[in-house]
Amino acid sequence: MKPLNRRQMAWRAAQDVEDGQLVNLGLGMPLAVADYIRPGLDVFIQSENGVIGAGPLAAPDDVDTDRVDAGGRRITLRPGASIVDSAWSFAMIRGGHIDVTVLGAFEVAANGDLANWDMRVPNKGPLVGGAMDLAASARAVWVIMEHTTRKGVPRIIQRCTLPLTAQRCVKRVYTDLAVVDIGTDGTVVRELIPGLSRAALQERTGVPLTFAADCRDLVTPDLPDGD
Amino acid sequence: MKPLNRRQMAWRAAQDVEDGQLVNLGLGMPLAVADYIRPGLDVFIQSENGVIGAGPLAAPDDVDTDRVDAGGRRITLRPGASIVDSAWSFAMIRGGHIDVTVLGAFEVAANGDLANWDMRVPNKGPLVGGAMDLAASARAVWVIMEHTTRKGVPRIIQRCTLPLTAQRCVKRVYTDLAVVDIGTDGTVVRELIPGLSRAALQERTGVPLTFAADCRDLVTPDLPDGD
Amino acid sequence: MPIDKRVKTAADALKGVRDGAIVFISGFGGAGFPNNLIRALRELAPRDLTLVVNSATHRYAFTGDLIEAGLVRKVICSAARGHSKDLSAFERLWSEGKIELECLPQGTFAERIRAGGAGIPAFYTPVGVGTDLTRGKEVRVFDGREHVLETAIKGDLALLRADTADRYGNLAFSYAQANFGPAMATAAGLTVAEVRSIAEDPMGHEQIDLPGIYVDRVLQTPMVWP
Amino acid sequence: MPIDKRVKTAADALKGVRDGAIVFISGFGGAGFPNNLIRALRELAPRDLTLVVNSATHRYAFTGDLIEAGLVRKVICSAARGHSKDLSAFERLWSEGKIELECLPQGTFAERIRAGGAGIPAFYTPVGVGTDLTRGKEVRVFDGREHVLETAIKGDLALLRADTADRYGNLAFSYAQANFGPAMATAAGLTVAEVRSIAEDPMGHEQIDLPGIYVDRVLQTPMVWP
Repeated sequence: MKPLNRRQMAWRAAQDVEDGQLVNLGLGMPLAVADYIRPGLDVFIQSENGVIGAGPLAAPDDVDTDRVDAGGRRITLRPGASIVDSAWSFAMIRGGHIDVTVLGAFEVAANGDLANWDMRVPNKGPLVGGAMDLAASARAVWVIMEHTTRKGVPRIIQRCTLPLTAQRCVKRVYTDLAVVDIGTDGTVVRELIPGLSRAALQERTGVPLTFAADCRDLVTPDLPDGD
Repeated sequence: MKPLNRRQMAWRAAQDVEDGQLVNLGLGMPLAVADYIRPGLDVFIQSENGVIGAGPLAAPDDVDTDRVDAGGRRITLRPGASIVDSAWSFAMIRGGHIDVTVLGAFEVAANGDLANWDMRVPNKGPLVGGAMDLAASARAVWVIMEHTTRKGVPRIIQRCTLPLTAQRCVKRVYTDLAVVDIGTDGTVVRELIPGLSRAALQERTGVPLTFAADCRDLVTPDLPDGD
Repeated sequence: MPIDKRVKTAADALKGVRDGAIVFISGFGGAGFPNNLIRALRELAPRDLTLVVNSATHRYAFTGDLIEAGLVRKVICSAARGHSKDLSAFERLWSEGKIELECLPQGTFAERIRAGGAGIPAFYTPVGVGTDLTRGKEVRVFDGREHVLETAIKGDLALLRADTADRYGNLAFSYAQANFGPAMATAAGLTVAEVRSIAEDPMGHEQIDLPGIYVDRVLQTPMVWP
Repeated sequence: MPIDKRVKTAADALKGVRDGAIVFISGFGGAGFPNNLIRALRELAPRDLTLVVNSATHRYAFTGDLIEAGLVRKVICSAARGHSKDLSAFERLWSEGKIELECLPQGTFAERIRAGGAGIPAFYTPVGVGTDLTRGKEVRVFDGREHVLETAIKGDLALLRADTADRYGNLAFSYAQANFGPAMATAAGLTVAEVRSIAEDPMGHEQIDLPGIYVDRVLQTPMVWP
């Protein structure tokens, strides 16, 4: 058994992005989703700072500090891109115009609750950014996260222990071990990495799993790890 | 005694516009205020359709039907003019960014209540436009209207009989007979046309009048009447 | 597949519009009336429409034809007065009780539509307090002043006219042409724009007044007037 | 007198700013930080400020200097985390109880400011329901979904950076430079913008991103970085 690395998780999430969608990618791992969207698809990436149609990173010698995404990365714009201000950008987000947001997370609960903004580190200031807006408002909220903490504690659990980002919002979780749907049918495994038994996945998960009738192997290309 | 004509009333209101103000002018008589703003003043005229900096009417052979004001008049733009959409235009109005709005009216009450949108004509559809937004939100609401109806019924009265546009909003009324302030000090006459006695003005007014200590003659240039 | 929102005919532009639709129509003071699309809607003739339009009776828009044709169940607007002493089609149907009317202050009208597209279900406004147009609405005091609660308006279809579009649905407006269009586009399930010209290349971001993600179909067609 | 909002120095730009002011600071992700003005505010050193700023700790803004200098009583933001394991000035003062913090979801932050400038005293939003950031706020159900009531934020001073201005205070932004600036400008008693360039002639209406009626003073000055 070989868990996916972070880029492979992003790759897997990217395969589910559909043609013509407007997609928002959270900081960190989710940003790599943009690199693996299926060829031939025409997708716009929205960034909370108002960029609609973020393209690849700018060349290193491109020093325009105003052409950035919400993470402050110097980017290019794709053809047809536009830019709005923050009030408008979040009107777009809150108004349900984002088809998919892909977010990192600490914990996801069986009812779709998401905790991804506050690790309760003493004295460190809060950093919520647009996480709550996106989680509460996107038409689909997908999460990319390791299936367990480094210590092996499950992250898909009955009830979040960390402060919530939004209630009942997560539709799908892409982990290093599986693709899991969260819904009214329960927590349904759609894909599982080869070599890991269903029992072993269940052991690493804090809620009872169902396995889809067509549950498949979770297979990705070899990709270098990254954040 | 010679009551002011409509253009003279607009002229008189225009004299009170101050340098640098953002002014919204209601349809009809108030529009003429723009023609008489004191020379040397730099004023922006806002129109509800989003034009900030409406200039004089366009030349008759100028056929651009998109360069219009809220009344649909083909206009020019003054230097520095900008244009926003309706949601933004009324955010500007509602947000108190209009220094002065000059409106026509049917009735003004002693407490500043304004009735200027609904004459209760049977079966005619309503037409409120931006009147309520302007009356409720401009920093100063000035009214231009004849002091009485054609039948001689006072228009400045104790309580409006027609449907209200906004409560307690009118600061000043420019009539064909007088300039009257509406405030917590009561209804105070600032200017009165020569040849009309204070008693005669009071007779044409539905509320007790006070006369300002420095109450002056209301004198305007000769101007052709117009609407 | 490369995104391409251009359609060839007004009929294509309105494909899928159904009876009972809530229809936004942009335009104000002569600028931005989507008259080709309104005419096409008249020809398609869905019934029981709710029109959300600033003026139900503007002399330069074809809106009145929809009403006269009996397609409209309800109008939400800030103006519905005919221009002559004779009653307009709207006024006749309304006075006969055959059409429902919700008249709103123009800024409340605009803000309720903006709210519909912005995920705000309701907001408080000082406008209209104590008037006939807010009768029955919840009143609440903020900072010592009375405000009324107004709710979002969402719709099924928005019809706009703009100056320029590109294949991505990005729009640029000429002068005062935008008016209610951007807010309506954000609040509608399907947004269709008719435009003077469709740019061959994608528009630059600084030319774009309304992002194409809000626009589903664009039709190039000259302006028409009643 | 011809309107002319140009000022010569950052000190002139901030004239009249007082202790206790509620100060908006624009900028996001490196774009649009009014760093010259923030530095000048640090020099002017009014006390008991409330900062309304997306990030209290952004490494490319001078905001942290205001906090470190002890000028700030309260911060309203969506981010206040330092970048190293050591506590930032904000985090130190905050953990010592010397500075008050109101952390908001970024969209709620933006919308509350927009509401402040738009005459909307309060609105309902689904964002943050059931989270620590809306604790104690009124909850109300619309369309079967819980929403929280959020109130407008208004301020005394807004500091923006834009690309181009003219004498009327009209502003154009470069790429993502606008971010919170337009909303902040509408919600502040005094709005000051620093810009790369001031156009000699009035800007054309289609170039203008923020109407000058919202901008009181403009200062031409090159961008500076911490």
